[in-house]
Amino acid sequence: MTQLTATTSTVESLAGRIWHRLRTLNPVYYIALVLLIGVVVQNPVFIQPDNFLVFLSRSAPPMLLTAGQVFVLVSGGFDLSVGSVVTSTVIISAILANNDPGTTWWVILLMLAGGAVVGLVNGMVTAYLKVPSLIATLGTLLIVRGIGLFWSGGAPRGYLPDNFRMWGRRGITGLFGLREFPYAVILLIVIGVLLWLLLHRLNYGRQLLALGDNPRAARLSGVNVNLVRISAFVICSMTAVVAGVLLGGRGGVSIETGTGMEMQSIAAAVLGGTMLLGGRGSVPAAMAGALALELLFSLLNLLGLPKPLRDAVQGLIIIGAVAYAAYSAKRNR
Amino acid sequence: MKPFRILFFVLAAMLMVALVACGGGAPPAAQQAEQAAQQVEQAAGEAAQDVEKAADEAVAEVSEATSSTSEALGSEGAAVATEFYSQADYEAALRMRDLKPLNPDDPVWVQYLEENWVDTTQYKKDPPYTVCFSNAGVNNPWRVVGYTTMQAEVDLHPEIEKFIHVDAEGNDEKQISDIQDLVAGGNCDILIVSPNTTKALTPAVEEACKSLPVIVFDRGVQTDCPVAFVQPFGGFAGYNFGYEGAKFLVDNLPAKANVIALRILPGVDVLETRWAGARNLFAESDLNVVAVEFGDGNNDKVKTIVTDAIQKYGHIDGVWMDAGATAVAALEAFEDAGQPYPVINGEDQQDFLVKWQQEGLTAIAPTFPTFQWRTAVIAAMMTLKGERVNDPWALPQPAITQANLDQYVQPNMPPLFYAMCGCETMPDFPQRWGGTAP
Amino acid sequence: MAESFLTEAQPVTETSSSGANDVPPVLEAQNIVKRFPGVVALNDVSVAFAPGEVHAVVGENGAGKSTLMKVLAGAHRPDEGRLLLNGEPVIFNHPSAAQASGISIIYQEFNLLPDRTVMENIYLGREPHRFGIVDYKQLEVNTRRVLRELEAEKLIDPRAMLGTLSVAQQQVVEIAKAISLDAKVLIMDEPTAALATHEVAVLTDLIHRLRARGIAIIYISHRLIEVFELSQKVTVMKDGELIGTKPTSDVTMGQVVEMMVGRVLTDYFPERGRPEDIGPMALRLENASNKMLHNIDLELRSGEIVGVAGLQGSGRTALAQAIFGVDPFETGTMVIQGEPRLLRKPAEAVRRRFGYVTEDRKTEGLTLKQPINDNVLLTLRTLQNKLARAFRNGTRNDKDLALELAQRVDVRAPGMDSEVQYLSGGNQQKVVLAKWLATDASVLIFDEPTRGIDVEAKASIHDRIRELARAGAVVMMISSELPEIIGMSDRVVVMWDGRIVGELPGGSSEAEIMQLATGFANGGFEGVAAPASNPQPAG
Amino acid sequence: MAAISPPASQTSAFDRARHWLRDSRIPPVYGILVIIFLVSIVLDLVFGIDDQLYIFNRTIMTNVLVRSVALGIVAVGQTFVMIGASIDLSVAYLISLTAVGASFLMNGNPDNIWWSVLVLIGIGVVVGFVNGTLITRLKVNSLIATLGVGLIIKGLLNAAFDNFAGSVPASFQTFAYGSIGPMPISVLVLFLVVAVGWFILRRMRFGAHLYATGGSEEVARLSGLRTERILTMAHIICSTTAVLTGLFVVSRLRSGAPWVGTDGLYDLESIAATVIGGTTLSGGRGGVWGTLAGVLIFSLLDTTFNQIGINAYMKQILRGAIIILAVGFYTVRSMREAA
Repeated sequence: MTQLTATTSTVESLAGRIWHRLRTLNPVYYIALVLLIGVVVQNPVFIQPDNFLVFLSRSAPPMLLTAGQVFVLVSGGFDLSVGSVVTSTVIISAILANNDPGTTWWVILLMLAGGAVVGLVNGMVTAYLKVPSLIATLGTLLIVRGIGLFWSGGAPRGYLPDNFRMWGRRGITGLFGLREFPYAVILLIVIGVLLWLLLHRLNYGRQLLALGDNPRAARLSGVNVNLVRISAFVICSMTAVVAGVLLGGRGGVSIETGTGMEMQSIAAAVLGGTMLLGGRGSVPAAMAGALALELLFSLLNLLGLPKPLRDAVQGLIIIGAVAYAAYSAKRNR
Repeated sequence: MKPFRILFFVLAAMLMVALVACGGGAPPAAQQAEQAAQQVEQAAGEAAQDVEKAADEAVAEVSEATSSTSEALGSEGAAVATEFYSQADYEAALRMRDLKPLNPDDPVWVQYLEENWVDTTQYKKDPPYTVCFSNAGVNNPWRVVGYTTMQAEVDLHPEIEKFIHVDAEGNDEKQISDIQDLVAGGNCDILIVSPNTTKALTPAVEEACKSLPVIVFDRGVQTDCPVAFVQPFGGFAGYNFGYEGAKFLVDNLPAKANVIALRILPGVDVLETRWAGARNLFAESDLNVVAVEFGDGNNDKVKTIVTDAIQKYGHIDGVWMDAGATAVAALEAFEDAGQPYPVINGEDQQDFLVKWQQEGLTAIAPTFPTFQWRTAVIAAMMTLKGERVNDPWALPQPAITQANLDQYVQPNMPPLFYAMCGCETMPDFPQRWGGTAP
Repeated sequence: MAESFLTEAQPVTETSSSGANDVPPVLEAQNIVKRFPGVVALNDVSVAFAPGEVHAVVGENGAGKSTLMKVLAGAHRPDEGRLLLNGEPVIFNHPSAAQASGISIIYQEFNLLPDRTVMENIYLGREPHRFGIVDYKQLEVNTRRVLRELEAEKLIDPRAMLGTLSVAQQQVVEIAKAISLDAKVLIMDEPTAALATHEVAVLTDLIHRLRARGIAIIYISHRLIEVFELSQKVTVMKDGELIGTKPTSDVTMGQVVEMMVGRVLTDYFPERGRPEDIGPMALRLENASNKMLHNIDLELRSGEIVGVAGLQGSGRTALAQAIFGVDPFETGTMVIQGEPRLLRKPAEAVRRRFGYVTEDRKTEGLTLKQPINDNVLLTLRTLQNKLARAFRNGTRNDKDLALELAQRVDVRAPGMDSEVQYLSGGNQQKVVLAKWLATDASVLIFDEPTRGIDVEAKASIHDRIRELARAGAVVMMISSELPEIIGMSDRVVVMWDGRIVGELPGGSSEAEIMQLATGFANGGFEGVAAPASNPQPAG
Repeated sequence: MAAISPPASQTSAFDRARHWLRDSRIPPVYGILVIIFLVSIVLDLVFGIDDQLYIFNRTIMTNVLVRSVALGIVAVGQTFVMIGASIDLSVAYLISLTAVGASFLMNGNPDNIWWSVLVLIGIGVVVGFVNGTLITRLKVNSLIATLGVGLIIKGLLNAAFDNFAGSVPASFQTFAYGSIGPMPISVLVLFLVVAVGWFILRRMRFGAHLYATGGSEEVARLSGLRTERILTMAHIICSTTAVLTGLFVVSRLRSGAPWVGTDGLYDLESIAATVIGGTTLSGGRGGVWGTLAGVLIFSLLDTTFNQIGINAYMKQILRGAIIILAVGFYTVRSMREAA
C-alpha cells in the first residue's frame, strides 16, 4: 500500500509488460485459440480466408447477441427475450416486406424501432415496477413470440427480398482477392466496435458498470439509474434485431430461427468473464466467448460426436469455465 | 480442492458411459448389419403369408438389424431408432405404392386405396353437431395450412353448429388434459384427435373412446378404438415418403455420389418412419451417405450443416430430407458455396417448388398431404350420419414430380404454403391461406 | 499496512499481566500468524483473556483486530500458532465449533435476519427440536427467559419480525443471542458504532452485568472514552502485530493513542472557521416536510460547517437525504442561491453541484468491484453526458485528473486500477471524498464522515472538510460522535423526532447538545427502544 | 383520511375481514387467484362455447387440479431452492430423464416398479447433489451451474434414448388416472407434497435454516449453520420433486420420451409460478402455498382459454402479460408497504 504515483505499473521492461499482459488476459481468448487450433487440425481448409469468413459470418449473429446481452448482464439483469425478438424480427419482416425490395429499408428501421420498444418495455417494467428482469423478460419472451406468431398465423408468410437478405447472405466481392467479404462480418465489426466504445470508452458504460455493481451508490452519485438501466435493455433488444436481420438473411424465413439463443447468449457472455448480477463484463471478451462456443460446436461436429453429446460437452465446458473463474477469483483474493 | 476432483471424476464417468452407450464400436457394426439384414429378410419372407404374426417375431431381430444399419449409414453412429421400424409396415407401404384409388373420380381427399369399411350406425345422430378437435399444435407451417383447410371444410358443413378447437401447443401432457376436458365438458358429439405423439396419447384416446366416437388422423395412436384412422397409405405414409425421396436420389445419382440426409429431430414417429423408408434403400444402393444430421427444422442450422459438409467432403451430390421446410436453406448453402445444385427431395412447399421451377433442379417433392385435414372432418360427418367409413382410411399420397410441377407452383401463395392441400376450390381461396389473388 | 511517514513505532516492552488478578485465562492465543495473499494480517500475536474481565482491543483500521477476532471465533484458521481454551489447545474449523466451546462474537454489521422472528434469530441453528421438528413453544419460552436475564423482556416481543425493530433493539437481540449460547467469551466488535450516546449507556449497563457473571468480554472500539470507562485491560495492535497489553488503569488515553499510531497526537481537529471565511446564505429550507421530517427551517452559509447532532433515528440522515433529493421534501421550499427549488432526485442535486458523503460507504458510496479510477470519476461522468466530453473517458486527461484527486485526499493503494473492495475503510472513505471533489461540489453533506476509520485517516478527512469550507463550500456534517461535532462545527443544529429542536454555536458542550438531542428540553423522552410494532406470530 | 375514520369499535365487516386477511398471513397471490377466477367466469359467460359455466362442472374443476399436478410438484421443489436464494434450471431435463428412465426400467412389468422408483429417486438425489456441490463448493452461479447440468443430462439422455423407450405397467398408471372417491390420486399427491413442503419449511429446523441461508448466507454461516449442506439439501429436494413430476408425467403418458420435460417448459414455468406465488428471487422469503396458487393460476388460465377457444398465440401473449403484471402488482404493493 503506497501513495499513488503516476506510473502505477511496477513492471518495467517491454517483455515483462507483454508477459504481464498475457498472463492477465481474459482466459476466454486462450480457450477460443485452443478451439480454433483444434478445428484447424481437424479441417485444415477451415483456416483459408474464404472459409474462415464464412464461419465468421455465421457466428456474427450469436456474437452480436452476446455483446448486446452483456449490457443487460453488467447492469445486473438478464434478458431472456432476445431469442423471441430474433424470431419475431424474421417473421414480421417477411410479412411486411413480402418480397418487395422497395420496402427493405423502412422494414429494417421499423424492426429496430420495434426492438427499441421491446427493450423499453423490459427496462421500464424492471426499473419502475421493480419486477426482477428474469421474470419480466420471461414475460416479454412469451409476449413477443406470441405477437410474431399471432400476426403470421403461426406459419411464416411473405418473402424476404434479396436486398434484405444480402446482409446475412452476401458480401462485397473481389475485396483483397477474397471470394466475398460478408456484410455480416462488416456489421459485426462495426457494431462490435460501437458497443465496445459504448461500454468501455464512454461515460455511459462506466455508469452502467457502476449501476450493476451497486445501484444505490450509483443513484447517489447522480447516475440516472432508470435511464441507464432502460437503455441497456434497449441496446440489447436492438442488437437482437440486428442479429435477427442477419439470421433472416442467412437462412430465410422460419419460425425456428432464434430458439434457444437467449440461454446461449448468457452462457457465452459468462464464458467471456461477464459476472452475473452485474458489475463486471467486457464486450470483446463476451464476443470471444460466443465465438468460442461456435468453434466448439464446429469442433464437436468435426470430431463426429453425435449431436446429443455435443450438448453434454457444452454443458461441461460452461460449468468448467465458470468454476475455473470462481476458483481463480478466490485464489487471487 | 477435493470436491473439485470428485466432481470431475463423476462428470467424466458420466461422459464415458454416454460415449459407450452411443455405440463407440462402430466398425464391426457394419458387418453385423449385413448379416442381420439377411436374417431379417429370411424371417420376413417365411412369414409372408401371415404378416400379423410374423411381425411380432421379427421385431426383435429387426430392431437389432436396423440399428446396426443406421450406424453403418450414419457418420459415427447416429442415434438409433428402433421403436418405429416394422418390416411388415415397410413392406405394406411398398405394396400400397402399386395400388390405384378405388374411386378415382372423386376428389383426391376422399379417395381410398383399400376398402376397410366399418359400420357407424351406432353413432348416428341428428344435426346440429358439435365437433371437438384436440390438436397437437399449430406450431409449424404444415399444421397451419392443414388447420386452415380444416376450418374451411367445417364451414362447408352447415350441420356443424359448433366447432371446438383445443390446441395442445406441442405438449403431450397438455393434450391429455385437453382431451379429458373435452370429454368431461359433455358437449362434444364427436372428437377428432391429431395426436402429438403416438404412444403418449394412446391412453387418453382409449379413455375418450369410451364416451364418444373418435376420429384420429395425421399421427396415429396404438389402439383400434377410434372409429377411423385417417392417413395417406393407411398409416404407412412415412415409409413411402422416405422411400419416394430416396428412390429418386438412387435413380438420379451416379454410384459413389455423396449424399447427406437432413432430418428434423429424432423420435417423432412420422419422421422416424420416413428415415426408415429411406434407410433401407440407401443401404442397398451404392450411394455414399456421408452424414445424417438433425437440423431442428431451423434454416440457419441446416445451412450450417450443409455448408460444413460441403467444406468437409469437397462436394455433396444429393440431399435427402425428412421434411422440406428447410429445403431452400439447404439449396442456398450450395449457392453460397459456389457449388452446383444437388439432386434433392423437398416437400410440397411453395418456396421449394418455385425454386425448383426457376433453377431447373433435379428434384422431387414427396408429400404428406395436408388435404387429410379435410378428410378427418368428412369422416366425422359420415360417422355422425351413420354412413360407413374406412378404417384405416388409406388416402393416396401423391408426389410432385417434374411432370406435374407446373400445376402446383403458385407464386401468389406464401413461401411455406403446402401445395397438396386440396383447397384450391374452397371458398376464400387463396386469401384465407395467406395468399393474394393471382 | 500503510507505509507510514511517521517515525517507527517504539515497541512497548511487554509488562507481565500478572499483578492484582491471577485468574487463569479462559482463552489464550499463542503466536498466531495469519496470511492473506500478499499480506500478513497477523504476525506472531499472543494474548490472553481472563474471565470476568472486559478486555479492550484497540488499533487503527487494518491493524488486524478484526482478523484476530475472526481467528478467535473460528471464522478464520490461523496459519501458525494455536488457541488455548481453559489451557487446552483447540482447533476451530467452523464458527459453530467455536460457538459450541462458548465463544460468541457480535460482529460490527449485525448478523441477524430481518425476515425472521426474534426468537428464530436468537436460536438460529440451535432451535429446540424433536426429530428435526422445531418446538416453537419451547423456543418462545427460552427466548423470553434470555430476554428476562437481560431485563429486556418488555422491550422485545419474541415473535416480532426482526426487521420491524429499532437498531438498539436489534443490538439487544444480538447480545441475547450470545448469552443464550452460554458464552464464556463474548467478543464485541464495535458494538456502539450504530448507537446513540444514551443507548450506549444501556449497553454499558449490560456489559457490567455480563462481566459480573464471569464472562470474558473482548471489546473492540475506536472510542477510547468507552474503552477507559469499561475495560480492565487494553491491548493495542498495529499493522498486524501486537504492540502491548496493559491494565487500563496503568495507562492514559494519550499513551494508548501513542501506541496505536506511534506518535503523540496533539491536535485532533483543524482550526475552526474564522468570521471572514463565512460567506452569504447559500441554502435555505423553509417549513420543509416529508414523511420523516416536520417543518424544517434551516439556513446554510458558504464557508461554514454546520454540525447536525441527534440520536439515531432523529431524522439526521433523513434531512441529508431530503436535501439531496433521495427522499425529497413533499412540502415547503428550499432556496438555493436565491432560487426556490426542491430537488427531486440525486441526479438533479449532482447537477446543482451538491455532494453527499453517505453514512455507509460500502452500500451507498462505492462501487466496490470497480477500480479507484472509476469510483473517483463516477459523479463527474454523470455530468459529462455530452458526447464530445463523454469520450474523454479513458484518456490521459481523465486518468490524470483522477490521480490528482486521489493524491489530494491521500488515498493509499497499489494503483489507480485496484478495485476499491480491497482498500481499507479509511482509504475507501477517501475515495468517496475524492468523488465529490471531482465535481467541485459547492454544497457538501457529510453523514458520519469518519465512522469506523482509523485516527490518522480521520484527521486527514477532517482537514479536507475544513479546507472545503474555507474554499467557500456549504458544509453540513452529521455525526454521532459529539467530540467530532463539537470540534468541527461552526454551528450545531440538533434534531429530535424529525424536527430541528435547537441551534447552538460552535464549541458548545456535550451536555448542552445531549439535552436537546434526548428530548429533555422538549418535554418528552423516547426510550432506548420503541415498543415492538406489529408483533407477528411465528409459523 | 384520518379525520372521518370511524371509531375502532364500529369497524365494518369489510375492514375486519381485511384485517383478518392481513393477520392470517395468507399469501397475497390468493387474491390474484380469486380475481382470475372471477375474470374466468365473466369470460366464460361472454365468450364461452359451452352452454353451461365450466367452472361449475365438477369434472372440469378436477381437471384444473390435475393440470396443476406436474408443474405443482416440481414448483414446490423450485420454491425450496429459491428460498435458499438459488435457482434450478435443470428440472425440465431431469423430468425427461425420469420419464424415459421409468418406462425403460419398468418396461411394462409391475414387479419393476419399486426398485425403478428407488433408482430414479437415487438419480435425482445425485443430480441435486451435483447441482448443490457446483453451487456451494465450486461457487458456480446457480443459473449457469444448473443450466450446464441440464445440458449434460439432455445430452446423455438423447445419446442413450432418442425415443419413447419401453412403457410403465398399467398398475403404475393408477398414479395418474386412479382416484379415491371423487379425488384423483395425483391431486392428493400434489397436496401431500405441498403439505410436506410446508411442514419442512415452517415446522422443521431444516426449513428455518434454509430461510436463514437464503436470507443471508453470511449470517447463517456465522451462526454456525452448514450453509453448503443446507443449500445442497434444498437442491436434492428440488431434484427429487422433479423426479416425482417425471414419474407423474410418465404414468400419464405411459411411456417417456426425452423431450417431455422441455416441451412442458417445466424449468421456466416452475420459476414463474414460484415467483408469482410470492417467493423472491433473492431468497429468504416465500412459501409453498403461494407457489401452489401460482400453479393454479396457470392451469385455470389454460382451462379458461380452452373453454373460450382462444388462439394459442394470443394465449402466449396473455400468459406473458399475466406473469409480468402479477409480479409487478406484488412488488409495487410491497414497496407501498415499505414506504
